[in-house]
Amino acid sequence: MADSYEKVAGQSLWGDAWKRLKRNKLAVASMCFLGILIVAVLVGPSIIYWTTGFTYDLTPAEKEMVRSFPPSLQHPMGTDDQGRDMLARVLQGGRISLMVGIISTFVSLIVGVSYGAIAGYLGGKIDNVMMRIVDVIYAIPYILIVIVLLSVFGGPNTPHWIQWLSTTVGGAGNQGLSQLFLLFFALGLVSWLTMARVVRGQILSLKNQEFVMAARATGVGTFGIVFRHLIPNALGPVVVYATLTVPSVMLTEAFLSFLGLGVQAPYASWGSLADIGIKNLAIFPWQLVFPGVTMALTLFSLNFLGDGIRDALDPQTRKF
Amino acid sequence: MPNSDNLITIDDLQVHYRSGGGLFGGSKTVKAVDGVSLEIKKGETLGLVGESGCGKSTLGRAILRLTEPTSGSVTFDGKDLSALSNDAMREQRRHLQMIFQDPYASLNPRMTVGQIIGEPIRTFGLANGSPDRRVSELMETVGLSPRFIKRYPHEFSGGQRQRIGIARALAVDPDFIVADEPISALDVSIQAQIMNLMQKLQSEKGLTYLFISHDLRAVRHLSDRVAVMYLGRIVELADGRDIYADPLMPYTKALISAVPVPDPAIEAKRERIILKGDVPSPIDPPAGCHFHTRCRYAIPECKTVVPRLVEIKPRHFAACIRINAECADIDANEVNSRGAIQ
Amino acid sequence: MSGTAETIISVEKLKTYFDTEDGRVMAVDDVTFELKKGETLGIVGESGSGKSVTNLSILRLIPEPPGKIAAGKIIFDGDDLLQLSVEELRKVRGKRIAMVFQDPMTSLNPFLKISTQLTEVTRLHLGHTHGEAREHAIKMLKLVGIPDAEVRIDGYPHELSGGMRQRVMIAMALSCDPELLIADEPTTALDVTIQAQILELIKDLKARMGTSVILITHDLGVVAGMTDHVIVMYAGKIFERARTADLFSRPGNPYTRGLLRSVPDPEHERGEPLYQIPGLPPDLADPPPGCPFAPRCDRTEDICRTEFPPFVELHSGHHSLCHFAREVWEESLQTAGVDRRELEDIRSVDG
Amino acid sequence: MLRFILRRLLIIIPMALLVVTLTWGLIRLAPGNFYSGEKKLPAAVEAAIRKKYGLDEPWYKQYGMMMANVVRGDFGDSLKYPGQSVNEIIRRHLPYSATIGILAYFLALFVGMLAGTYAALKQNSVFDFGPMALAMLGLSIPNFVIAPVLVILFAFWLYVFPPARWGGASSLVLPVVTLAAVYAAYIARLTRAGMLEVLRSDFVRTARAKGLDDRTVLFRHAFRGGILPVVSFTGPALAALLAGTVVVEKVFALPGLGDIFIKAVLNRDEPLVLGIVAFLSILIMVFNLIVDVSYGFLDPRIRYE
Amino acid sequence: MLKSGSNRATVLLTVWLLTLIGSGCVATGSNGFFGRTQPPARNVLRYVSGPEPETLDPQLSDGQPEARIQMALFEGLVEYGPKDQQPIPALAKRWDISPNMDEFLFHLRDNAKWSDGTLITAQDFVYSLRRGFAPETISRTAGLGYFVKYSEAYKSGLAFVKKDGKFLLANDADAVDPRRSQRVGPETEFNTFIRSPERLTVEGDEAKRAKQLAADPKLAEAVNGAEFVPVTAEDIGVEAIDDRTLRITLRQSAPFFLGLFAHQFFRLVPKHVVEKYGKNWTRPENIVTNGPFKVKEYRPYDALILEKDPNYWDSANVALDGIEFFPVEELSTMMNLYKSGDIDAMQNHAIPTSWIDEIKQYKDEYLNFPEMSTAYYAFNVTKPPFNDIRLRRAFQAGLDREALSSFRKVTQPLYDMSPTGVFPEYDKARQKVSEAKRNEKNASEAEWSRYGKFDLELAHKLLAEAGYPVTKTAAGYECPNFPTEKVSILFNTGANNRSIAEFVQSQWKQNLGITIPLKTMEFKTFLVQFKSLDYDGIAQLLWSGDYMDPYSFLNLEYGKTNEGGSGFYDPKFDKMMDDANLELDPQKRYETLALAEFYLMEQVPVVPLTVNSTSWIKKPYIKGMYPNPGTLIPWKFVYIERDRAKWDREVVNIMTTPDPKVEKQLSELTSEQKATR
Repeated sequence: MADSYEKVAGQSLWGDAWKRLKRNKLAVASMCFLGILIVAVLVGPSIIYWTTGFTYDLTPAEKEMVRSFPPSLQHPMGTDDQGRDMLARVLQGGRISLMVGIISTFVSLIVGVSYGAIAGYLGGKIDNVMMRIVDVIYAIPYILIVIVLLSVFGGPNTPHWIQWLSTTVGGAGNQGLSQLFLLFFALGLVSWLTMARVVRGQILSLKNQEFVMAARATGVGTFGIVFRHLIPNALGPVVVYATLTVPSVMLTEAFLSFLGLGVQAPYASWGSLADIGIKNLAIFPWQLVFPGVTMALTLFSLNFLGDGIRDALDPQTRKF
Repeated sequence: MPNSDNLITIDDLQVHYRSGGGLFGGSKTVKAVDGVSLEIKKGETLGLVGESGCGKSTLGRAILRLTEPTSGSVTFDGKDLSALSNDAMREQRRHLQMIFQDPYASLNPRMTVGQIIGEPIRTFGLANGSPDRRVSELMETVGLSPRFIKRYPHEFSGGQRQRIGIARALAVDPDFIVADEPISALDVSIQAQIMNLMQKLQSEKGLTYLFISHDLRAVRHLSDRVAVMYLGRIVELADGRDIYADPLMPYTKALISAVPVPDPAIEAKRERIILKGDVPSPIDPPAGCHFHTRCRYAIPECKTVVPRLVEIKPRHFAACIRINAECADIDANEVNSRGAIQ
Repeated sequence: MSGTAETIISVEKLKTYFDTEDGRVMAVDDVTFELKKGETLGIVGESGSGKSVTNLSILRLIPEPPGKIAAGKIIFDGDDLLQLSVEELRKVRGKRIAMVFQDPMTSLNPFLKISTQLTEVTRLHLGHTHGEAREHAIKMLKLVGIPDAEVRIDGYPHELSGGMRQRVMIAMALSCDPELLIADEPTTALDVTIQAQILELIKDLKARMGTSVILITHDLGVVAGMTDHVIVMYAGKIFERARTADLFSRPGNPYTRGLLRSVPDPEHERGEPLYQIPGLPPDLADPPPGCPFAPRCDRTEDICRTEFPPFVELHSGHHSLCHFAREVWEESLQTAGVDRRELEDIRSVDG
Repeated sequence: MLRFILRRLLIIIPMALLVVTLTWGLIRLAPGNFYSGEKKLPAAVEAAIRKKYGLDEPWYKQYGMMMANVVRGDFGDSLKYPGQSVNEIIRRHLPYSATIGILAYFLALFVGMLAGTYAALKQNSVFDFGPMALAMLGLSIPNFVIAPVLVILFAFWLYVFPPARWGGASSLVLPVVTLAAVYAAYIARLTRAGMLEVLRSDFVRTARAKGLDDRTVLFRHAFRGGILPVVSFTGPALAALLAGTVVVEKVFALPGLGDIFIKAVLNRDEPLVLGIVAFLSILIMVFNLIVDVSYGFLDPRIRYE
Repeated sequence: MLKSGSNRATVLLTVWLLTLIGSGCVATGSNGFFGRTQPPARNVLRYVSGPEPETLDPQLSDGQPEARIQMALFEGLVEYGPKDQQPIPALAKRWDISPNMDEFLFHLRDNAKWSDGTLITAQDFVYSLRRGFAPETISRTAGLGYFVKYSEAYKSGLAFVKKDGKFLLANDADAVDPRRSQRVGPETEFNTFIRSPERLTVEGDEAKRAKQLAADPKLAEAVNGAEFVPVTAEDIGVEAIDDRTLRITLRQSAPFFLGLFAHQFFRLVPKHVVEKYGKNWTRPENIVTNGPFKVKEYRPYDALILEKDPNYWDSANVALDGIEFFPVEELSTMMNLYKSGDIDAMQNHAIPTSWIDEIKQYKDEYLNFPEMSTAYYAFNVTKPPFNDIRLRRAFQAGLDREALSSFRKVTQPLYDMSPTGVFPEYDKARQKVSEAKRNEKNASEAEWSRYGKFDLELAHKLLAEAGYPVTKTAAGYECPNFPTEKVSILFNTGANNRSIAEFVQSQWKQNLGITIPLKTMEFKTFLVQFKSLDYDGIAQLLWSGDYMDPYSFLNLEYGKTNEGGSGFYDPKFDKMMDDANLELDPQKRYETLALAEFYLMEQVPVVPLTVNSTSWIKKPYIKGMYPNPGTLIPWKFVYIERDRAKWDREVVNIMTTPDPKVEKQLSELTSEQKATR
């Protein structure tokens, strides 16, 4: 009987934000770029391999080809010192850089959101202690953490679960990859701190909102309040911050590469490519230009996308 | 004064909380509710008026234990709510509901109307059959088209949102509803709609209301009895008719006089009692009678003696040392008291 | 209070719109009114009716974009404010036309001392020296009834209560002895007892300084005691314009009548339902054809839904935007128990 | 207020000690030690080293000794650079980092606030999008890419600034600009957002209604509120800058603390690492405190809330 | 609309930046030199020495950057020759060596002074060496001097064993070795003691000794009831015969040992200052030096500024007024400083690999000469799979080292443990041994030229023998059986290691069909894994010789716990090495060593990769600076030539182009020593 009339589906705030986001040309351009990039990074290396036979780690057999050539038809981005195709390397590097960014952000999302939400919701002394812990971890140099993680877990005594993870997820029984996972893990481990702060701040302001009290008034338990009411409402800033964490983690990885602690050869990330490129800037500029520009454009897009999502989620900034 | 007619009995309820003190200050104690005793009878509407910051919302929340009272007790239907465990209290919430002031902040923006109204139904497992159907019924009850069941709060106007809030409160079939300033955020033309709705629901479902508002006219319109609150204490309590026609307390008088009347003829003639100064801060309220700083009848004792709420006239209580059952009119008392002091 | 008094400001066919995501919103549509020297004009309306935008438009304080004053004239002392250069307009703002806003907490700069905010107006417009300006400011604070003005002047706005802040706003507005004071919901954010204080203050100051006032409010009660003329706005349009007494006793528009009736009357017995205007105000980005009030009106006829209503003059100075203005007015007259002849008398007395 | 500052200062001490403890644990977890090198050490020498530095004691004794020293504020001598005390190293190299950092911060502040304010005033125009796109670029390019580009431009093409090393004022230009770029970008964005919010506020409308001209409105009324986000950014940013920025110091071969710190970590120079970490964490916390206090001065509301 | 405008702006900006970067690379220096080339206004050399020196104390430091700085500040008995790094007279104006090369008699200069004017005497040397060998002195390089008699015992806190009033001897056979009796210089009481047969030493510390004796019952029995006399500073083989004569006695003959006296460990430290200031003696305000330069200003991590020391005995011949050492680690930063003319020269290996093609063109500046330093890959012979010699051989044969060194550009392929091209006499001996072995094995010239080198067939054959057959596919080779997950190439994050590893990886992938994963470790972590043989398969090491002798390299695989990193131990090889050191005739000794090396290389504990080269540049106006095998520059020969016509040109020939100034200076220096010969 109640179905005799048609129910009008509402536009959720997310849907609304999506609508607004679609109107933001820069954000759309960024999304398009990122979309294309992701596709390129996923299928690009295979296409290159099928068409030309180049892979990211293929050093030409001929001695005289083992040097850096400028861009040409055969190698649109030139080759690196070992005569390897830069295009293939940039795409492969993209895989790793994006993976570093995304996986670390994922770690930071899981740890940061739950930590921040717990601290914020419990409040009082527990909150105080939890946040002081964050402060303390903040003060510990992350490069020390990275070194310890890479060395303690990266040696032949690598725990089984890391090896298992790298073989199942990474697709190869490869120590280079397992180190890569440690790197993701290490970066995620330090990038959750800000996320926890962001979430805690959100939860603190949300938990005094009337709708939370309303939920309590209607008998909703703590679990329901945290997961149905608080977290979904804190997700806006979390999503924004997550979008911005990806570029910042990528920059951190680039910095680690700069220190020589980044990904393992022959894998490359944009950071390690850029690092090599810089050293060769005066002589083989294409070694920096291509990975550098791709990376800059990606970060650019991610930043713009983050801005766009922020604007879209917070329509007030655009109200008159 | 236990009375079987009473649905709610509040006994010397106190809510104190520490004010954070901001960045540099030490924390201070705010006595938001400072020893309130009230009874609310089954089926009646008790109006609660007062200026902002007088503790009326805190009182409303403390009754439902949404704010934990510092001391005192609230008895609902013979059960002492303040003694219940959290789980037991949650069970009681299906009998005690609340309507909130801000129709924008009180609805979770990430949930659809159906989810918002359906949440308490699911929590208490009340639906026999589909919760959606019950939600649809509720929506119709409060005058919303059930077609909008899948819409989100931000797609509604303030009045409609307030209806959603009411529907949510009704979802558990409560006995008692605290309506915390339900109309103050609404436009004039919408206020009447909501008031009529609340009245209609009361008569249909036999609800008991605690109606909190700063709008004396609205309170008077909806309430059987009215309590006037000032800085955490009830200063006057009487039937709605009496309090408007024959206010005893100087504060109540000023309050009534301050409300502008939409009639130029009356406005032109009437003489207002303009109170001097502001409501003092609840962090450090004046000693004695809180109102003495603004009261033109204040005498030195008012600064020291805390007045008790006493029945001055039948069913008409007031808390002022300068009035009593013998002489309820403070204006008439003036000379007397002066003499008394000497 | 005389018809011969000169007009201080006249607004003619003012149109202001905002471009929003949902489309163009005509916030003020074809608004015309005038105000005579020394008089008080009340503008009443619900939120979104365009009353505030009208007044922001007078001093061209509409944020552009997204807002835009599309058409109209605002004649103030012979000049069209809409045509003045920014420099010239600045000399009018604060000096000759002053404004008091709704929320005294956000309208006063929280970062600046009260003295700074008060003295900067007089130093700018009256050329006061620092000392003069301060002295003047203290005088103004005393005038608006702030105790310990000499001490308070060096405080910050947040150290004051809401009522006191609003007094500071009023002192600031009146510092340069403006010819016109626009008070935009000056008491909405305040408690009733404080509202009474502030209204009393405005009344008192007006009497003393002879300033003309435009008082904007949503509370019919406030205008009843304060104003000479009232404009009722709805959906960006003027629905009714009349002398205050006329409007309250003999409303000529179904909307005004509805508003008046929906206010709870303390004399009423409890339990009787209030009169209620059904439905919601229209979406200004997508207004209904015909009369914007038609969907909620208790005497809607077909014409209301299709044709925009005329602005009918009911008698001198009393206009109403309604297809059935005259009928409504006659009904009101009957309810009020006033017959036609009596009305003619009123008119002749007004001259 | 004083009590507040005192309380905050007091909590800094246990927190710094906690940071030191954790860092100590991490160094101990990290493989290798300061004396290991490519060439094998004679066993006797290794034994002498272990004895000299107490490495042959049980770990809790070593920890206790370390803590006792740290509490006294004496971190001892660097292991890698014998004869140089940690305190001396920090004292000696802080000025380098601080000079560059402070200059960079002021440059960033100047450029960023100028661009941000201008963009906010001309919202949604080319003058808004232009500087903001540049700012975004600044945030998107790692500074180890900016640095060599600047070097090529100014050191080799124009031969106006030296490409590296600490020298006269001209040698500071490139590192300062490199360092400032990302901060300027950040500040520009913060300023813009803050100014936009303030410019929309009621009190700015009041100021305009008073007839004030745009400049007065901007500088007297809007500015203080608009830069609040920049102020809260200043704490961590300035602390980071004072502590030195590894990349810039490495690329420009500057004797700043940041680079020394990274080297100390790689060298497992425990006292130096602990000293710098303790110093930095205290610095960060003190700066946060200063920001909070100055926030109170900028925003009078906070003082009494 | 506006937004698309800003999009366009972004694109424009990016394009502009690209152009900037793109065109930046074309920039080259003026008139055929790299970057700005003008002699500095002051007569001061600006040199990048590498990382910040750990300390100025010559006995405590062990790195090359420190060595270079200490060569300017401190002098020892001898100094490295500018071109060949062979010892030339320094504080010792001449010396005599005992016939069996185990005793050195140095005649010191009369006019040698400390920078504070104090005269230098033979006692100073005695003090320095005793300090260096003292157990409490943490000198990492002290091990180099362990040839000095009883120095190791002293350092390790050992004790002599005195039984029945007589000291027990280490080896009874020694007592009758006739060669032991030939001393140089006068007979003294000390000399009689020090030349007497080597005494037995045991742990000095009681607890440790108990442990030692428990493990060695035979020894325990021998020392039972004996008295233990700790070895003291006075017992080591250093003796000041008089103020101007110093005698150093070794425990065995070491023909190369004279060159070691130029090592920083043997440079002189000022007793009077060290004793006064303790660990603070090297602070710029306290330090007293004896080299051609002294400290003027020291700003750690920024600059170490030296000025000419007027008290230096040969200050007349010191051409520069001062040297400024800049610590810089980033190679590109170094190159930038060089290019912009802010430095005049820099340490070796300073040119990033990828720059070399470009830098090579600057023929007046680029110095690429073989270095006493090698790169090799060690196999972990203690773990499968590389405990199988067939696999080690296969991997060696599967690596084209010619290709590697042409890829590395600055290196030469290496097939031996010790570098080629650095020790000319040894190279000859090696050649001779190789010929003999060819004859022994009846191999043709062609066959022999491939022996131990790139040989795909052999590699595949050996792999198949070891159980990992290689199959040929369309794409190349495949070796599906090989357990790649059990091995990796371990290397540290240092400069070129990564590109070498990548290259080798791709070689083995192409040639053997085996992809070995790479593994980078931060240096300290790497060391732990490497030294503890805790790595899988293969690890990379760079080795620089400490002294000009192949022994410095062969020693890597000598003994049970050696530094080679392979875990290799072969008594047969050790025996051959011992034999060589007993050989007194240099040529014969070299041949014996070469035989040992040939034997070693057949065991393939390592794959030698390349001989490194100096690969550095200096401005053409800097003269008297030569790319010797350790790039160890005796600074007093360096000068700035302001006459463009006399600038160094075509520096490939720098070693053979005589510089009259340097030649004269050298011949004056060495004349006295030569005269005594």
